[in-house]
Amino acid sequence: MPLDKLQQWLPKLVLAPTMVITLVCIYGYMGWTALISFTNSSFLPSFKWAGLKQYAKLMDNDRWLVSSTNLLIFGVLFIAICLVLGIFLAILLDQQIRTEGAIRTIFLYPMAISFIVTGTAWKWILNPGLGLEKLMRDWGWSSFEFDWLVNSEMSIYTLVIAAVWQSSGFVMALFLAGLRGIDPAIIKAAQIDGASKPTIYRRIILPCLRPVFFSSIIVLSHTAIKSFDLVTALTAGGPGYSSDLPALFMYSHAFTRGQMGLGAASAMMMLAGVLAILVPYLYSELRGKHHE
Amino acid sequence: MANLQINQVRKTYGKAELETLKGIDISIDDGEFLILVGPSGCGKSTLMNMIAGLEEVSAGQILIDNQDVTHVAPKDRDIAMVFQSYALYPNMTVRQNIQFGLEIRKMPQQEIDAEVERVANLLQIDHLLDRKPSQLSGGQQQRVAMGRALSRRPKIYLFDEPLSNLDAKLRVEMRTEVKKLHQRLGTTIVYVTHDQIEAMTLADRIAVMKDGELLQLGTPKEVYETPANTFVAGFIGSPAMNFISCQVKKDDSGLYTELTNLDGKATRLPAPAYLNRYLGEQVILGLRPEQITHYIPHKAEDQMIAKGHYDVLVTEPTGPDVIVQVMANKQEISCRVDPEYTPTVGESVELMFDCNKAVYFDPHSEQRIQPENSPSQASAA
Amino acid sequence: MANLQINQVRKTYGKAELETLKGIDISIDDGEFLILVGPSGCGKSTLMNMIAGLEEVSAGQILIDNQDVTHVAPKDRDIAMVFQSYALYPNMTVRQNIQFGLEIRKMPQQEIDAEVERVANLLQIDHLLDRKPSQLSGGQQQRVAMGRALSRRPKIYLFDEPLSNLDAKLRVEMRTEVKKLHQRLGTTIVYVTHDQIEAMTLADRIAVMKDGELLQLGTPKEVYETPANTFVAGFIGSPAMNFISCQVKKDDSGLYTELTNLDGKATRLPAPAYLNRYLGEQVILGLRPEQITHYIPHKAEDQMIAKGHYDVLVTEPTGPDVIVQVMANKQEISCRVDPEYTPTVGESVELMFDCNKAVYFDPHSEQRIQPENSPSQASAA
Amino acid sequence: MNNTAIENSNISKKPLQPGRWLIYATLLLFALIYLMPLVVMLLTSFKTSADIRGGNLMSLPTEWVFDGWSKAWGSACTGVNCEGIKGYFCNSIQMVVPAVLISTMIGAFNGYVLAKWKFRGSDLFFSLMLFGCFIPFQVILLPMAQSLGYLGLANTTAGLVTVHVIYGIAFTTMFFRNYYVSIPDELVKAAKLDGAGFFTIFFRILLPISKPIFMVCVIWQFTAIWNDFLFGVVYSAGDTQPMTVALNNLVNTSTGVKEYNVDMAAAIMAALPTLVVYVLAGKYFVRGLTAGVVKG
Amino acid sequence: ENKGEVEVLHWWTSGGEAKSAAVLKVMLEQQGYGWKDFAVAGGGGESAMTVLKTRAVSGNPPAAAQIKGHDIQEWADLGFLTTLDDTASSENWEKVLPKVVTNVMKYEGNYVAVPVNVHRVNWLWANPAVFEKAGAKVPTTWDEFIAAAEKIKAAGYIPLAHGGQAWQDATVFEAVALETMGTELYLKAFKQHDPDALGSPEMVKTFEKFRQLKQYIDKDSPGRDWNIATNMVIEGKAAMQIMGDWAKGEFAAAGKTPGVDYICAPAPGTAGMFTFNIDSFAFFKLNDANDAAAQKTLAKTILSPKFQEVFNLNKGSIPVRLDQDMSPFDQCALDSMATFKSANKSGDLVPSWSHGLATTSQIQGAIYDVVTNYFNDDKVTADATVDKLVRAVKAAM
Ligand SMILES: Nc1ncnc2c1ncn2[C@@H]1O[C@H](COP(=O)(O)OP(=O)(O)OP(=O)(O)O)[C@@H](O)[C@H]1O
Ligand SMILES: Nc1ncnc2c1ncn2[C@@H]1O[C@H](COP(=O)(O)OP(=O)(O)OP(=O)(O)O)[C@@H](O)[C@H]1O
Ligand SMILES: [Mg+2]
Ligand SMILES: [Mg+2]
Repeated sequence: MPLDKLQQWLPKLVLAPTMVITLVCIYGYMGWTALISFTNSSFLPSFKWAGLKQYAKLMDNDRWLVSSTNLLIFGVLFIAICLVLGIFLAILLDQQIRTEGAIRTIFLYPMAISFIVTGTAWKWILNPGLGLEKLMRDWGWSSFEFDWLVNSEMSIYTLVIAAVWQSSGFVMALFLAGLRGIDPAIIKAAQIDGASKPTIYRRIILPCLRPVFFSSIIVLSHTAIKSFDLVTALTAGGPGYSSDLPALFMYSHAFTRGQMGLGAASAMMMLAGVLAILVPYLYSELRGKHHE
Repeated sequence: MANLQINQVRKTYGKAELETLKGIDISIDDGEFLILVGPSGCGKSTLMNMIAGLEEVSAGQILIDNQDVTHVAPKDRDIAMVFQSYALYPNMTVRQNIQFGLEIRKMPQQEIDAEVERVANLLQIDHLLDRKPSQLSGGQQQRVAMGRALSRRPKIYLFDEPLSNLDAKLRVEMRTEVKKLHQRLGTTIVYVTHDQIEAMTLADRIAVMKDGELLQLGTPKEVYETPANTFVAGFIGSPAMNFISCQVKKDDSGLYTELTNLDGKATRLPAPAYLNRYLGEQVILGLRPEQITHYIPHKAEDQMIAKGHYDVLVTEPTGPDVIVQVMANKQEISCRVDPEYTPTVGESVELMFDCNKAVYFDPHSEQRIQPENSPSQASAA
Repeated sequence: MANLQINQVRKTYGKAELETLKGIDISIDDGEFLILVGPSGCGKSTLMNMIAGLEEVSAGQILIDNQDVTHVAPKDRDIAMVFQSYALYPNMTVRQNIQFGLEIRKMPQQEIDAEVERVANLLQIDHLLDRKPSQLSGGQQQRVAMGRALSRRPKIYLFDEPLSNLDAKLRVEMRTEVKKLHQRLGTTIVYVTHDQIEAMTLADRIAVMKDGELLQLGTPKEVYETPANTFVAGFIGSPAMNFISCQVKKDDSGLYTELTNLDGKATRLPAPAYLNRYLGEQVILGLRPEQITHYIPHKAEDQMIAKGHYDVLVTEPTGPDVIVQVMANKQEISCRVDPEYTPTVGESVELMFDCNKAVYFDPHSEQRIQPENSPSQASAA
Repeated sequence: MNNTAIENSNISKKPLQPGRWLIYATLLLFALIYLMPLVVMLLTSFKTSADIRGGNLMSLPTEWVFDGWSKAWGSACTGVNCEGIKGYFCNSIQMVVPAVLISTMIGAFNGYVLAKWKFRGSDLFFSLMLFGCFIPFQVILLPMAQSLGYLGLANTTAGLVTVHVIYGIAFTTMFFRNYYVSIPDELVKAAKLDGAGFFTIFFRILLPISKPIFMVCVIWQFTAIWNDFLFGVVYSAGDTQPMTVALNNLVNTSTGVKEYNVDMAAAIMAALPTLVVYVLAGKYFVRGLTAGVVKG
Repeated sequence: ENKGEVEVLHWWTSGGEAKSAAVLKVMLEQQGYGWKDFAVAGGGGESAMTVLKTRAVSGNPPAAAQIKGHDIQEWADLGFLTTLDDTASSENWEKVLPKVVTNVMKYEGNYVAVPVNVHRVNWLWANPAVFEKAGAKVPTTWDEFIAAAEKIKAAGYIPLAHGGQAWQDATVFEAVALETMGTELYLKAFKQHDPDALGSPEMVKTFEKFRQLKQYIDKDSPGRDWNIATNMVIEGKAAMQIMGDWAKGEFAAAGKTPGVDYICAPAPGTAGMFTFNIDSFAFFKLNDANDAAAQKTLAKTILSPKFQEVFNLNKGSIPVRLDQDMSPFDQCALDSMATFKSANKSGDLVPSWSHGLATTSQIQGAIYDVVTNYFNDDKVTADATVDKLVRAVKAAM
């Protein structure tokens, strides 16, 4: 019966638009970018074939090297710290805190404010002459040193700080949710088995939160790779380009410096990186789930 | 090895309006096997959790080895428990699940391994040791939950419906294992079950609960043969006891009650002397199906036994026996007959009523009518 | 009202490596009540889902009323099903849950209301109609799930362990309701259960499955009295059938097997003639506990009955009966005796072996040894 | 909200243990750290320009003035017209509301299909989609602009909404899919037997129980879209620019004079809607996450 | 009304700039044309350029866009721009505008853009009070600058206020370069990109001097916005800042008067030289005739003396028209204008590469990277950097 056929096709039909969109607007455009990266498009896209020239340029452009190593440092630290902090706060908040609602909101609000401006605030706070350092010294701790923002060695870490500030709240929420989702009976059982609270968290609860780790890591790495507002607002890549990140590199070359080909090439490299690191993880996780 | 006292324990859950447990009083001797039965939602699991220290006690106290542990942390009570909802650690393999408690208690590894092996064999899950709980069927999970408890040697075992998800065969085997375990270790055990046979065969004493109250606490025999009231009588035993309301009459050969079949012919059921005070009044006669059987010659002369013909409404062969439904005093009554005598529906069969174990209830209080100056059975207030 | 044919149906789940169903062949007559039993994980629910059209059929076909529905959408098969995991719509009240199916099928509202009332009364949930599933106990939820199915008049009912979560009492009541329902509507029913009694009392025919294969399909009597093999024999009936391996011997009065108790005294168990071909060989004798009883005078003269003294190892009073474990041929054997004869452990009791219904199995194939030229019982390949 | 056993175990019951105090102290400390930037912004917004030039940003204003706020709201320049940012609120609303709703709805449908109507390759597609989240948006600016041009949606609110929807569904789909996966299949099966079709099942059975995850999606999308600058500036028309663009114009002057008090006031105002959403819906947020995202 | 409308993309979004733009809008509307404002601030027009590109690609560019220096050529080269020759001739721009300026505005001899103003980049802003306290005098040459800086430093003030952002580094570097290399070499290096010039010893010298400055800058400078730096001068924390004449806006906003509270002098050793930075509007091809008309009117209006006056008064820059009446302008502006004219004759009028007047954005960016990296990394030597510069510029060409 035709109506049946329809029922059979409905799911695919419903998913079809998204599929098309995904294919065109994500993979299509990726392809487009890939194409551009093989041309010597400068000011605007053009299709004069240039082979691997752009990639070659990219490879001996030491700003690119700096920014890609930065992304590595930034990404790893950012994700790690966010997870640790998020879990830590979540666990604390899970102890039947009276003012939970308020505190939770405080940890979450950074997500709500765009970096266009919090960037400025952070710039001040981290700036030795204006922010923390000055404050501490005004309060009499004269030996207090905190000049990462203006120190080419350390500037990248200030990005980590600000980024963690913005995202850890969300991770906290995720894990809080995870903790709430765990079957109380399991914990009871562990108590009966004589496990102490820390042991229960270490041996039972956290391992149970694997899916949460998965979601968090997806969201976080997604944030890390796309960090753009953050950099522009906080350090604009400086001092020098010591805190440059690929997203910024790509943007400024593709748009403000009229080196679209180079920009595209850098974008492709970024994607390649993501592919190399994330896909195996994605795969293993999604596979893993099917068994359960 | 420990005794356990539960004194006037009450529980009201945080948001709930009415009490879940309304003052439970049970004292369990060292090495005793107590079984909790009662309809779903009557508070069995709650009570178990409180014994284990997993739920706050709203009122009353709990003593283990005569020490008040009402406010002692679970891990310091040295209790092992099997949860109704298995509560296996999803992140650990079966093996890790079982040995977790032992590791915590710093047992040397080789002993742990030995122990795990032992328990795994006992429960027939040795081939599953390296699976995750999510890869197990309900029955298998339940056995792992058992294993987790059995691998320890606590003062008290708490089992909350530990066999409910096993198929009949496995169930019987596990039941025997538990029984052996108890005989070997002699550990005090509190055990919740919905299963009649389990209750009857395992328990030293059975506690029948209803709506958070303890209705009767006694040996299986007591509970089965001298139930405190109609609820207990009806709840224990399957098919359930027949309740026949009838009048107590008297003639020269003594007290009796009457069953009348559809064509009005009455069967005279001899009644015990202590029903005297109910002479002429209505009582509820409680007869279990197996006390109403096909004609068995060699019993015939017993003078507490009556005979009568009744028309068969329904027959239910259960395998070993056939449950026959007949009509008496306008009520359906089920009787248990031997398959080889299986009657056909509509046919009139001669039934034998064994009144030796008949019990009588007061129609108003629904309490069992007790022989005067007979030591009243241990039954809750 | 419909008949159902399942032809060589196979199932392999997407990622699973081995087959879950290995070619099932069942044909169910119009109005028949078929019960599926089998150990957990043997594929019962899977089969049910495939009948309902909820799982792809990997191979084979399913016919309803002789029409191939293998690829027909569930809703067009006109089937109602009760799920093992209730699957109540959490966002709807009990009432809405029950009437959902009817609304979808555009039944006029007042009919719907009437129907809901009827079902609610039937299942004793009329006081819960306006609650959400989350506010119900397991047992209540299960009854609602039943209600959802019963509110419709489908061609076929599928029940997947519909009573497993009820306490014994309620369970018996529900069982009778289901039976009545079936007698009244005469709808074809396929029913999964773990419960012996349910299986025996409800079924027109029982299908015993194991590891995705159909071991035997037959009436409860057949399955109980002439099981196809040791697995079926052991799986059906509780306590399980006793399997005693012994040798077939012969003397002038015919074939016999022997049971020897601990002090070496042998009991001679008369064996049927068709065992001739096993003369001198080992067979597995299958005797059900209720076929080994206390001494019953009026049966004594039956020449298929043997007597012997055995020492009691364990006694398990189950209420109506006492299960006694004795040692014979170095095996534990359970017997069922009347409580009033309850022996004490260690005592030697005289037991009566009723060999009328004894069955014998080939020790190698584990198949039951069938009387020559006796019409072989409908048992799966 | 189901509270873990740890909580109602005796251990943590007594509120006045030193341990408890430690917990509260730590939480408080972190709360303060997290609040710092907001405090700085607030303080600054109440200072006079002179006060700010004075320099110590952590210090309290010498005199509390609201010029910053009034100006940011009413009279600050964001281009040739100096009417503050108030006008841009409704621009943003007009864009956010449809974008959020549409992307959430689509996400719900996709999640429903991916979780309950799996077909060959649906899982693969899901993974592909997830990976899609990782392309840096700067990459797609131009091709997307071109496509919008073809569609005649270039620099219209509709176009902007479209873009936000397109790049939002990856996450909304993930949320809903994970949520629906955690709902037993029997539910759908039962509905099928009751004769319900694809949509009936969705609207009558699943949607009604999707409230928590719905919340998560809305919050997530709302935050993302409300705060988005890149798409906003590139795909909006001059007169329908969203909040963030106005804010940027206000803050990021290149060679003009900076008025930090105005900037900060504007920034806080711009963030208010999202802040409100968080304060109001924070509870549901965690609940929703519990229900959905977390059960991967 | 049926008369056309122009959509104008610009990044004048704050304070004085915005007001000036508003004036233009009003003037246009007085002539009955509509003004559709499309302001995108950020990073000296970076965001605006991004937007412009996407809009061009999507096929509806604005009527006019604030495009600077060399980008005008790029856009014209891609054929996006329309010609304004008729307006030019009717308004005879050839006469009123200096050649240097018109060159930037023309593509293959046709006007495609209109200049709005001229910024002088090589300014030195000084706070006399601080100089007094330190007993130093405002420097005119490099050596004087060093001497003064030492005094000021000794007196406990920050000699040079600076914001450590790439473009500010470049701005200062540019000033030093002009001083060290002189006009000719400057043009060779930064306009023709002659490798010899780029690699010349003077360039090395420039870098060395450039680094010398660092000791007169406080360590907190990196990332600082230029106007914070300016405020340091205003507040008397710092003595000097090298920055374009838009800095005047900050002083004005703080209510300071030129000559009294602050001094505007040419950057050390660049007296008489003039690095110009011209804001300009490029005009895109439109198909609607009415709008095209509006476009022309806009072009005309921008160069009208009235607008030139209002706008530049606000902006701190000077008018492009040589025939402009300068009476309303302040001293700094007058000086600026004077130098502009004289330099125009003497040929010391050089485009500011750091603001994109001299070269393509690629090369500009490349040089930015080299300069800012050198300035923030004390380990690299001047020579090494010069080599790097040569290579970088070559790679970017
Ligand atoms: N955490 C809780 N909060 C509120 N009420 C609860 C809670 N847990 C159980 N209850 C209520 O307490 C009563 C007893 O629950 P309990 O689980 O002890 O019953 P039970 O005897 O174990 O039933 P079953 O045999 O089905 O397990 C029930 O009515 C239940 O609704
Ligand atoms: N969706 C699935 N994917 C893979 N394997 C499955 C799936 N569902 C069931 N199985 C496997 O198929 C087998 C049969 O499952 P099924 O649920 O039919 O057993 P069952 O007989 O219903 O068991 P029970 O009596 O416990 O309900 C089991 O081994 C199970 O692991
Ligand atoms: Mg319970
Ligand atoms: Mg099943």
